[in-house]
Amino acid sequence: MTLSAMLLWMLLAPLVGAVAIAVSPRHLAKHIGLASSLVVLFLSIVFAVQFPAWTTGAFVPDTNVFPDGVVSLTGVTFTLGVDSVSLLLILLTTFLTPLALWGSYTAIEGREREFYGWFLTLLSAMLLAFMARDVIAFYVGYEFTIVPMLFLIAIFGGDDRKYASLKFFVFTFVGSVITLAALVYVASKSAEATKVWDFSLSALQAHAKTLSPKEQFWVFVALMVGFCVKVPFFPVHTWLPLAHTQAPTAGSVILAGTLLKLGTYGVYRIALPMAPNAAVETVGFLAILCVIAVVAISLVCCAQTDMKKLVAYSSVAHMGVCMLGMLSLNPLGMNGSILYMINHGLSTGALFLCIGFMYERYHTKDMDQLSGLAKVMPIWAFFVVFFTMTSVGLPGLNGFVSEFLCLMGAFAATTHTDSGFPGLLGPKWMIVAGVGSLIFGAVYMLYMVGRVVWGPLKAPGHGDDHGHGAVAAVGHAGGHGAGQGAASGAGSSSTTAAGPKHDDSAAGGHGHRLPTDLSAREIAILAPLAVICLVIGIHPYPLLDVITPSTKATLAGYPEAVRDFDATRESRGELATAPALPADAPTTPAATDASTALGSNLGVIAR
Amino acid sequence: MTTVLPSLASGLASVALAASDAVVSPADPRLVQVALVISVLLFVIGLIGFLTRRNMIMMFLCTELMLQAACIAFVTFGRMHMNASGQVFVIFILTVAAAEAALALGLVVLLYRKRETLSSEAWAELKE
Amino acid sequence: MTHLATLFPSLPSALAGDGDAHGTAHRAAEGAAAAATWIGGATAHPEYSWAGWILLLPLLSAVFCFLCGAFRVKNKLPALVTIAALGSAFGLVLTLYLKYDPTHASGPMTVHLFDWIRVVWGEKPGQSFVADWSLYIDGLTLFWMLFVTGLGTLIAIFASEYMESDVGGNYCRFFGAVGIFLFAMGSLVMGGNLALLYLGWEGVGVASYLLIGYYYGKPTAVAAAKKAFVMNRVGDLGLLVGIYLTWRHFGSIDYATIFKACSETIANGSHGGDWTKGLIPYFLMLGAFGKSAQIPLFTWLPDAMEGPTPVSALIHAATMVTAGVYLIARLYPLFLLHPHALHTVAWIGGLTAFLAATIGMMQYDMKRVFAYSTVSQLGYMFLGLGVGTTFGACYHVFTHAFFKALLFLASGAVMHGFAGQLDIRKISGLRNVPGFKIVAWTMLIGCLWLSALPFTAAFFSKDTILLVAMTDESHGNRILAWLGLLTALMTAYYTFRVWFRVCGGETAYQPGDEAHGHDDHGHDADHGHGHGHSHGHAADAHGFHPHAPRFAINGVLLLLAVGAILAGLPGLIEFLKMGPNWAAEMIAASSATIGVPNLTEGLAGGHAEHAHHATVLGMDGHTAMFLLSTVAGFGGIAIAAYYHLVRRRAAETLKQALLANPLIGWLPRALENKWYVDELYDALFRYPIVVFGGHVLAWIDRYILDGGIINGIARIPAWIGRLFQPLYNGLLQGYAITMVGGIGLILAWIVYVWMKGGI
Amino acid sequence: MPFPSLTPYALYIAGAIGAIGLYLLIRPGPVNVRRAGTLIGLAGVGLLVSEAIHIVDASVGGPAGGIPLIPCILGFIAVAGATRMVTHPKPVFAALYFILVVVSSAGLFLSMQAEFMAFALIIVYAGAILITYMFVLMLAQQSPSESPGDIEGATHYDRVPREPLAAIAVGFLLLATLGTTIFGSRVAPIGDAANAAVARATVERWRELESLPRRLDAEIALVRPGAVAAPDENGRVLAIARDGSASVRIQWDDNGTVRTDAIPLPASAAPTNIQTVGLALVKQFPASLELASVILLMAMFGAVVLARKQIELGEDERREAAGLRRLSLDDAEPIGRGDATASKAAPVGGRS
Repeated sequence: MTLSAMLLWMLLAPLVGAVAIAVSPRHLAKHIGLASSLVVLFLSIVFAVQFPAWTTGAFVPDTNVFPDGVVSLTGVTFTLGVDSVSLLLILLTTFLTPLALWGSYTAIEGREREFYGWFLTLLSAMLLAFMARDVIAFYVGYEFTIVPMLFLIAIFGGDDRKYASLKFFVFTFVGSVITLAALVYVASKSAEATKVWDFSLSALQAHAKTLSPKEQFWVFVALMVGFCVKVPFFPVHTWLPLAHTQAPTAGSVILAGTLLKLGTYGVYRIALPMAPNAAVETVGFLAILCVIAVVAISLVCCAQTDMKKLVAYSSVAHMGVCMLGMLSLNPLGMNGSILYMINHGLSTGALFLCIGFMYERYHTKDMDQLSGLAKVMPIWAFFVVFFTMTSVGLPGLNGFVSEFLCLMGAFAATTHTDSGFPGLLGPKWMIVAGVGSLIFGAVYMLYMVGRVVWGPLKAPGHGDDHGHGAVAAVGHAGGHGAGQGAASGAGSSSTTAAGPKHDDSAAGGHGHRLPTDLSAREIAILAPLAVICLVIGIHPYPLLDVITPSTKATLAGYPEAVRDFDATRESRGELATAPALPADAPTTPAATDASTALGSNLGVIAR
Repeated sequence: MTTVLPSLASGLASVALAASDAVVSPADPRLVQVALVISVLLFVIGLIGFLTRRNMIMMFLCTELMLQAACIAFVTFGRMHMNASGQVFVIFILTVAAAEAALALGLVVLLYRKRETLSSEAWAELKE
Repeated sequence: MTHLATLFPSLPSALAGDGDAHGTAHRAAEGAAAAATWIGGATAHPEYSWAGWILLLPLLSAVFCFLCGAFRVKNKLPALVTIAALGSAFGLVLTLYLKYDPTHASGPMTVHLFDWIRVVWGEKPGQSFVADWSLYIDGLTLFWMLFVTGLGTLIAIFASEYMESDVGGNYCRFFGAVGIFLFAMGSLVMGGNLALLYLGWEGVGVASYLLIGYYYGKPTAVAAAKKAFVMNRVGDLGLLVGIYLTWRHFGSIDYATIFKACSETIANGSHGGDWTKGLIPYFLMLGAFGKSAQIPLFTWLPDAMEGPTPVSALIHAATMVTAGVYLIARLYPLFLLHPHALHTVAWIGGLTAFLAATIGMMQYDMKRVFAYSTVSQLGYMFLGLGVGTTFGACYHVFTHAFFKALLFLASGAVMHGFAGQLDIRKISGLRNVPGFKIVAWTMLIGCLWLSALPFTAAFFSKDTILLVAMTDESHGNRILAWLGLLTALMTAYYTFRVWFRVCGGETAYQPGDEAHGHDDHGHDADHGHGHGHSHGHAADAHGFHPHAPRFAINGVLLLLAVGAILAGLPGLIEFLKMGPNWAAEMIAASSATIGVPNLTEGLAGGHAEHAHHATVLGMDGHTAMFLLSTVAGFGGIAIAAYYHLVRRRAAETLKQALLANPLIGWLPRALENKWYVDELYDALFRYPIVVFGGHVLAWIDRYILDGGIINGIARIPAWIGRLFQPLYNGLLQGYAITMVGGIGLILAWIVYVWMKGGI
Repeated sequence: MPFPSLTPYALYIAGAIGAIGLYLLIRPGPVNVRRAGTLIGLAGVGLLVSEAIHIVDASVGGPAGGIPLIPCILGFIAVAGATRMVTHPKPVFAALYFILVVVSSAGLFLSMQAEFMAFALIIVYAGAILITYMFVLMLAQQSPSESPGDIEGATHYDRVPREPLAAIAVGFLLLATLGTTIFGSRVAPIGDAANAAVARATVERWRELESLPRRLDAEIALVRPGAVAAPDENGRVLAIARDGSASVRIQWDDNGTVRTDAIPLPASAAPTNIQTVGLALVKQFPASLELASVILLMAMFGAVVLARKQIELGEDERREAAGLRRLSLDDAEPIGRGDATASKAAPVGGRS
């Protein structure tokens, strides 16, 4: 199988699976879903093994998978190609999806065919977005992720699911339509110049450089609007907590794990290389938003009582750090940012899985109703604390490496260093304020852990155990009759208070009975995530090694753009302490185009 | 080229002569513009009448007025471009107006039978 | 280099770059050469890669312990494995020490294990960021690792018995966390770059978090754990920024590169870079203050006593909290980058020592007293670092580790025996309780050592610090020295207050109300190893039998007592002029001496060469300090003996009298309430920012940002629709009006554009 | 040329004044108010006319006062009739005013040389459609009082207009827009366009003569008796000169000698208006013509269906339509029997 065919099959396999689910009996749906996602995982691993361009930064295979003329839209081709960063994100997607599906085995009861079918469709759409080298193909994948997610939230969500799904849809849709407008604009300008419609990303990026500064600025802004909604960026983040809170567990996992990464990936792959000159003008302003996001949202997290909402808000703050790294526009921050995407997907996805497993047992995510679960669910507690630590950025685990690099990059982007990538992000105090979020990050995550994992035992169906013996076991409080919720708690006889009770006497009820602590299936879902987190944390070099060529390519236009920018500002006397420009810098300041004024002003404000 | 403007009387008289008067005279721009203004005024008045009258028959009558205005505009433009299409359209408008009158008035009668009133406010079922 | 001269007036002009122009140049070169001899000689030693096992063994044991927890191992296997792993690690460190030549020639060794973080994007110096798993081994490393792994092993042995009531699930958790701690501490001390140090720094923080919150059933424990982690994070933030600035100015975060650059800087007498370079020490300092519980970040440490006592001994007394001292000692050259950095350290240290001692005098909880004494002793160490005697500071760390671990473990033994009783008012005459003799007498050794009586270990270490401070006339260091002496008096007082109360006097005791801090509820009945003691609510004085410690606890206490005594040996040897101080040799062979004149010259003379020539109160410095310390120590003990042994009532009377006095009544109250620092922080930071700010921001986010702006924008179409709602009354004409109006507007717009020439 | 700089907004002001007048007229009120409205409306129309004359003259470039008087008078009658029509409370009178509008429109058509349309309008509208309206009014209108001119005699829904303000605002907006397009034309002045159109139309009209072979032959015979209008190798080709006159190539057969010659045709040879319209109808719009007839046919069917009297069905008929048997006296029996009847339809076992 050629690489190209492999990519195509990775797209088709989930769709085939979805069709199979649609025509097969209901009880088979989950198995078919898991099997097809595993097939995709297998394909992606084989692809990764055969992938020849790990260290070159090239796109492979970068060919139109259909012969010319099969896709007859003008200028649109179905070109698939991945470089190392795309491939890493594809691997993340294909890795998380089976876990999320397997994790839904007991959580989804009723309408399984729809759930697993839509989920596979979602997988295919995400993969398409990561693989596409044609902006229209990218946009189709990018946009089509909304539809399955909408159904997943609207059908399988919580109490407020309708509102949440509507909000999710409107936000992301409006944002990406603006993005599409920018892409089509660039394509049309390119077609004007070359008389040929060409939507391939490389052609558009090449052409975007010839646009006027004003056009570049607005193209960049429009691109960023769509991607930032997806990231989500500070003022437009409010759909995320709602969507996360209402989405089913697997939906949250994929939403946090991969869907948000579509936004950062878009910034990385499309927006930044498209308009370097506009980017350097605006990053100062965007960085302020990042810092506000990080600090303010971290504080907002401290005031949450819903576990999922807290983790969702923490996602906003974390993605703020990720974007800060990316906007630092130097290899340090950019590498960290890419790694952050992967790490955030792993750790936050895992946290959502943990919360979901707990929710299946207690049917609440309210931290006021839960406390001290470590006593009855020690293994669960271990995983929660572990993934909390990855999320907090404990060195030695994966979160640290990326966060560290992002912050280092952001710092480095505050001053003109001899690193070759002069800084743009604005004053240092601002970034330090952003780093202050490390503290708040610890505060809110530990607040959650302290409330839920530690403390005296309290959970629905338990009652407070003050003055009583420990209540040892929790049945599945799913309303399946009397036996299910039975807490067989003669605690005084229990040593560990945590024996998994396969309470066979609790007959009746047809649902899944869950042990008190995590079942083998659930451990098997979380353990690979934990192992990968640990491995990335201790030995991230292979990843950084393959990310670097790609970031180099993305940043290729930047040193020059920054030099232009500095020259412009210097000529206007805005640069108080003129940096020593490299010798090869243009001696004549770049022509000051009046249309850059807005962007420059943003930049000046940022300073 | 000057135009011999027919007076109202001689205009009527000249109808018989029109066939023999084969000299094609271009439209006087003043005439065109005056006719257009009249057409617009009639249309707007008809529109206002349609919007303000509550009697369904009156509403249809006002529609006819608007059609009338359109007819004038068509003929005027046809005259301006020396084109027969304008008048052909008026023929079609007459057709449609006749059909409309037949059908719509039938409907009005039907509606009147249901509510025993011609007021359009008796029919507010479009409201959500 | 001007500031170096102001920093150390007694600094030989060899290092004061711009002294008189003549004669200094070659001396500067000499000094630089002396420094560079071994600094430049940092050599790669791949053959020592087995040293990586020192880090790996505890980590493996931790993983093993957690697996034991997962498989519900119900015996002491985790403890045995941990002890074995830590013991092996100690053995490896010892081997390394024996192979390491502490003389200058050998120099530091670097061992590259494998790549960690590595981003390279250019050839020039600033264009890479490399942090690998590499080790940096010099005297300081070995000095630290010796007592870290050694004490770790001993305390693991102690804990294997102490924690036996938890055999089952939590036992595994405890030893797993201890394994993590030792791994992290190893990375912190042995790591070859700042990132690895940061890894260890946060790693010990997490281990500390897990262990303080070990009894997670107690809300106070959970809160204390969180507090510790968050306050440490504040320090970590400083450390992180410091690391960045270091990378920024030196192009690397490898110790070897940094020190090379530093010694060149010192030799050249100039350092380039902008003002941010001067900030490096301050940011690093913040990290050190957080981890070592100095002002302003000291309040977490007393709360951390919620953890099991072995943890208090290991982490919160002997090893982890000294990481700050290690940081400053290790990065000493960086602290010379700003003229006032070290003075700040000195003042913070001196004030912390004093402040903590004052609080310690008024506490009734035995462990809290020792916790404040830890803070106080750490203050001494920072004072030592600040006045330029890294040797004194490090040596004090070393000696302190032993006697403070001893004290904590002794009080742990008391807790263990008396059902969690820690209140010094409720236990008395321990020395006469059967089975507690060893505890009482080893505790006395600890108390004596803590009071720094002559010829104890702390005497040598602490007096080194005070002597240097006393003989240094700059920047009020002498004031700090006198403050230190006063602190020493108070230290002796509160130390012996505890001992006289607990071990002296009539035998009387009440049991505590806890199963020594165990999960408050639920587990009472199944300790299952037949100690016969009855924890829990039912337990009361009536029929209560303290259960005496057994072999592991007693053995470890004895070993620690011996260790504490032996820790004074190097000082004694030096004091008796029998040879060089072993500790000083170790410290001298490390980066802690770069830029420090006191140790680079005349190593045989030990510390503080110039102190030999200085005089205190008209006497020779050593003699004077000897006398002063003796007076302070014995004075404190005498006061304690009067109030807490001979006439216990008098203490209460005095307290009441003080409280009744309107003029100074506030003082004891403030002391008892720890100067209200916690309350101050709560009022300044926690409530306004985290609690209040969080809720306000959440409110803004929910109701203004989302509800107002975002949903408001989303509602605009609906509002517009509602504006025209009267037109949609179901009447045909209503719709017609809007239709025609719309057409009219569109037409008007088109015509407008057309008229403007747009089309 | 958009507007004369003197009165850029005079058109709109005139429209606004007219709108105010119409508003006063349209809302129910005392007679005085309506008179005032009439006056204001007249003032508006006057201003409009004067401005229009001014503007038209300016755009044509001709002398002032060259206004076509008769179309203006006809237009005024039409507008006044329309105004009265929409404001008159009695539909019958309104319909009569509409006839006035139709007649004056027909006059306008005549003045634009659209004779056929003028008469067709009167015949179809005034003759047919309006009569239909009258019939319907007689069928449906309740007329409480028949005293002429008494608006109080009209029904409520005829007296009180609905939302006159909004309607007039919308109407004014439309008027202003359309007026702007008419008078504010930036394209070539209508005069020039008309001249060009006339030139084109003349050519077209002469060409149409070719599609009327018999008439052409008659004209040729008239001009040159004895000539045979037979097509030559190039066909019979009309040649049209610049001055609008036309000539045709014919074969000249004199004494057996055949020669061709181009002879000029008289101006009257061109097709008349009626011919042109008819020709266009069958040549250009044959399909539309067919559709129009279909529409008329369908309208006829529709009218028949709609106007058919809906007979109230009795219960028996309804049951019959639903396929049920007629009710008989047996059904009016006690409940027990009723149950038995019902149980026939019910599934077996319903009673056991």
